[in-house]
Amino acid sequence: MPDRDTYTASELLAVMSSRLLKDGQVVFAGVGIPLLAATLAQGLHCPGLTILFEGGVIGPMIEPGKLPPSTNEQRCTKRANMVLGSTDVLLLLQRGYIDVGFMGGAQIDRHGNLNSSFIGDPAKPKTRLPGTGGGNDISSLAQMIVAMKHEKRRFVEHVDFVTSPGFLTGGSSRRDSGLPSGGMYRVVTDLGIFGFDDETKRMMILALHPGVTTGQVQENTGFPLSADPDVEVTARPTGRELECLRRLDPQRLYTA
Amino acid sequence: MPDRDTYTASELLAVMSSRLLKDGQVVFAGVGIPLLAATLAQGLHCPGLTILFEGGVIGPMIEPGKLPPSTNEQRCTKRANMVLGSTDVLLLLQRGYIDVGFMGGAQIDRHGNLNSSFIGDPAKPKTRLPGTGGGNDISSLAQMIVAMKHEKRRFVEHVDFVTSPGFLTGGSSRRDSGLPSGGMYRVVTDLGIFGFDDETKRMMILALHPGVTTGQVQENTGFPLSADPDVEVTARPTGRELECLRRLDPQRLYTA
Amino acid sequence: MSETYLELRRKLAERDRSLHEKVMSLEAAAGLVKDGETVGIGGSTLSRTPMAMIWALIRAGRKRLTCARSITSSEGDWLFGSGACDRVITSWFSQGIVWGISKVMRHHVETGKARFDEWSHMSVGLRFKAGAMGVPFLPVRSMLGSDVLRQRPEPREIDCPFTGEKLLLVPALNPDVALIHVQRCDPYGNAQMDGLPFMDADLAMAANRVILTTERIVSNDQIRRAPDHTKIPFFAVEAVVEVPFGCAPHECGGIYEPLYDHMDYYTSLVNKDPVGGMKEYLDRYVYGPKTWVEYLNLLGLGPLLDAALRGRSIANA
Amino acid sequence: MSETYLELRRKLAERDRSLHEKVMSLEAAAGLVKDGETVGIGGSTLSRTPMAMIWALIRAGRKRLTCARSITSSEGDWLFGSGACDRVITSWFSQGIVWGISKVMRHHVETGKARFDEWSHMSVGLRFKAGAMGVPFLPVRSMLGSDVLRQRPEPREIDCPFTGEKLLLVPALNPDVALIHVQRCDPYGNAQMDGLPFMDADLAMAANRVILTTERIVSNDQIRRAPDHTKIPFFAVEAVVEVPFGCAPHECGGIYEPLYDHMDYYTSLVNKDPVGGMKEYLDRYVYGPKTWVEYLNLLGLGPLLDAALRGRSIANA
Repeated sequence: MPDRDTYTASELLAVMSSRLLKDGQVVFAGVGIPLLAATLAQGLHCPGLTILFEGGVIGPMIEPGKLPPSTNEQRCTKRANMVLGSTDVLLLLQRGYIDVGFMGGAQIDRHGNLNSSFIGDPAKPKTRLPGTGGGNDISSLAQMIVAMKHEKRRFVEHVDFVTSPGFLTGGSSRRDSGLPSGGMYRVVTDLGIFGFDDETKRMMILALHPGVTTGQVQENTGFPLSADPDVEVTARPTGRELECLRRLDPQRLYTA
Repeated sequence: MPDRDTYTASELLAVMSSRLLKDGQVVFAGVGIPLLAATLAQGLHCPGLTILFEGGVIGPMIEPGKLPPSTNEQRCTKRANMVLGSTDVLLLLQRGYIDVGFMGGAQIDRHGNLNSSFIGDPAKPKTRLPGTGGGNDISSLAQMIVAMKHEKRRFVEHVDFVTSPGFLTGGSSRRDSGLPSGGMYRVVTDLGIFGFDDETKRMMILALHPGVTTGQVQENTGFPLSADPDVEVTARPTGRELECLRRLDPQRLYTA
Repeated sequence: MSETYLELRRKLAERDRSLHEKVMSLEAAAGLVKDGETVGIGGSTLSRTPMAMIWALIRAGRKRLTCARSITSSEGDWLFGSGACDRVITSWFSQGIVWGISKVMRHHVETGKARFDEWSHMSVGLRFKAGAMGVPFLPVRSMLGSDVLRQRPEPREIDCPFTGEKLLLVPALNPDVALIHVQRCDPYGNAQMDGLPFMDADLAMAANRVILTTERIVSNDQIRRAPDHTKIPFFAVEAVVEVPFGCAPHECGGIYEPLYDHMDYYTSLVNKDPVGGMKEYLDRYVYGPKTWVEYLNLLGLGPLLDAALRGRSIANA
Repeated sequence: MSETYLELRRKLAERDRSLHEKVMSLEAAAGLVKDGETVGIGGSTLSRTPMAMIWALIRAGRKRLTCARSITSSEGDWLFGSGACDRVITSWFSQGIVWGISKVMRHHVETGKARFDEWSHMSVGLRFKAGAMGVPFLPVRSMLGSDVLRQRPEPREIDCPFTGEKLLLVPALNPDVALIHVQRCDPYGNAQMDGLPFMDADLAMAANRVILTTERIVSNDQIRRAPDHTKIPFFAVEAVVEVPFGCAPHECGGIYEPLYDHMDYYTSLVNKDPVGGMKEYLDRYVYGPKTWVEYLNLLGLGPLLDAALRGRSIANA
């Protein structure tokens, strides 16, 4: 039996993200926590959830213990409903077939913009990161859920570089830039669940995980966060959720 | 043994057109005389000729006596090298993979424009014809060979409607319209072979079939044709050519 | 004016896109098409024409449809002649090259009873492709300079912002519904096609919903054994109808060739008298039989088996 | 300024596009790529990477190549580290998610030794697609508003002439040569791929010529039995090289998975010391062995058979 009282931060992330998915949705998922969370949701409350991969896969069957190392390898195609070109699968986002884009993030700012390209000045970068991959396309064209560790250096006022657009500079700036659809829907961290103000498009606390305080969240965030006075508290991961999750990733590749 | 001394006008068209094709060329062919001529050329002097069909076929094997009724049926795909989408096969023309577009024509004018859409005023047509099909695309994007019967009502000063562009109003008008490549290369009729003046882009006589006079051609043409004083005379169809052609179309579906 | 784009997305967003069974009868599927809608038709000329579905739409009394197809054959006669459709968007419209000009098409277009919007073949394809890609247009290098372009108010000529050269932009075409016939699909609508693919994959993704007819329904398990052969994903599909010989008297690649004798009979009947002949044909073959199988019976078992023999012989060559 | 288009067409027009055999050695094929050319690389991340061909290009001493690929993995390290390539056009560059950031990429980009032009994944694909279609650009709705776009001088923002909405136009990318690895092709270059197709068909048609490597050469007769599975036509192809395990240590769908242990060893070696470690690897694995089979021998028969076992188990599931 799994230990129901203790769980890792990654396990918490996976469980909390999985609960945001609804049955019948079509979800464009990255590997790691997003794929785990989507597969978990499929096994528990969303039997009719469809997963898509950037490599060009619709509706694969994820085998417990054999998680794909990236979305571009054949392991992702196992018993899928359809395999198609990687430009074509991204065009499904542009056409509007996808309900949710679901990815991890390295650095996010108060308007939900993500950076995976540069640390420091892009003209003379301290660190050149791997870049956008499909991230820019997904976040430009779909409602987004982002799952990431909550650390002050990751939650910054302004990202060094907007790789994947959230709400840009807030307000209507996203729409004005030519992105009329999609946008950041939820950010899930090991401390809580975050949304964005309808008008200002600034990040705000929607819910805190059990035992976490607003102060603790603010301490770990590089910009001021507003919170409703009656902010919700999430229900702790259930034994069934943890059990199912640990069956999917027995070697704890993504949930250590 | 076939009768080498008599042949139909269609047989003459097929043989004369086939001689214009060169080994190694990639030819986009319509059904009827173009397909017969291309297959004949393959069998005789162009073993390395590749035929493409508008339906989405590259390099099929045409079975004698089983000519396809259109380029959009499965009979066209028999033992082909590749079958692809009909937009995609036309895009090969746009990309520049095709040496020759080869079609029949119902009405042509002095600048090589073809009409297969309307007889009379398009706003109130006497006859609504079937339309362009791939003709407009092919003639916009490739060097063209057109095979057709030589009649005064088919060879007109100006076509009622430019369905498939030749040199439009002559001179540089084709290029100026946004069609920098391709253009009418040869018109083959039962009277002779015709080309277009480099500057004016007006049709002119390049060669006459055996026994045909310049006057006879002019009589059957609705606009003045220039001819070189030493216009060539084509060699009559050989027994081998006719034999091969009659094997391809034993029921004379296209060569009656 | 991104309303159009948001409106397109909204139409997909409100559909149930989960993996669920959607097998139904021809009649039920015909009920999913509304009068006045734009209908994209799969296949081309005599190939993979969704004839059974069109037959059912006519019987259901659909009116004022706009139909878009790469190349329009005798199904276009049926649609004009029955009054189900009063506008066709296509590059070519006649029963087939071997039968000459369609007098049914001529009668309706020349008398102004119906419209025939002519585009180049590639432009029809690129309009579907733009629709499938979720963009408002695609650039093309044909139609320029011709009267085909001069007749069309929709496209725009531009000077390329990169090269300065003249280009044509053709607008996306997103039909309300696409009718597509395939060799096989599963009950969810994952469709696999053999042979000539025509424009069907683009048409399916461009349309707001797809009605699939299929020679046979296979298990989802069979689809998952070769997912790289799936050409239309289930979430684009609204209905699945199993209709053997669903393209007759046209062909379905690898399974049967056209019923040429019936096509000869049909074209001579309607081209002799595009009004009376058409009525006679529709009464006898479309309104007369109570089921598609009864229609097939009128075509005759012998001709159907002969068409099947010819179809298989090509695939097995 | 349609010179560009005419120039593109001229390059295809002057090639021998007849159906002829073009089987040659890796070394001969490497001789077809010239210093300074733009090279499109097929596959994505660890999948269907034309590793043997890249290995041969490095051994042949190619310089100043610009390489374009959807997602760049360890083959990008090889190309930067060997000095064969000084510019990459891609959406993502690292050995793979599980190994973190490539220190070889970082070393070359941060010191200015090489360029990494970042585009969105879909934009790379649409640039190949525009190239394949023979148009100067395609419209897209991503990259807008982001710093990815701000870093790129090539695209153009426009107001859509149909809808007024803001759109991005990305320019066509027509590589001088494309390197593509497939499961099978015939001696003429008719190529059939299984599983994930990535952007390879568009890349092939966009490029001025294609060098195919293949797990096995099959007869033209076999190709003609299933022409609807052919994804690249022979007339786009300049060279065919038969190289079993031609993607190792990456994977080839349905035949073998990646050699993960070798990838672990490789990344730890080069990321510890992106200069010395890279040199050590190149000396040992690229310059050392005299043939691709000798290279495979260094990877080890056991790991290759294990990778093959894993690859087949997925396809047979």
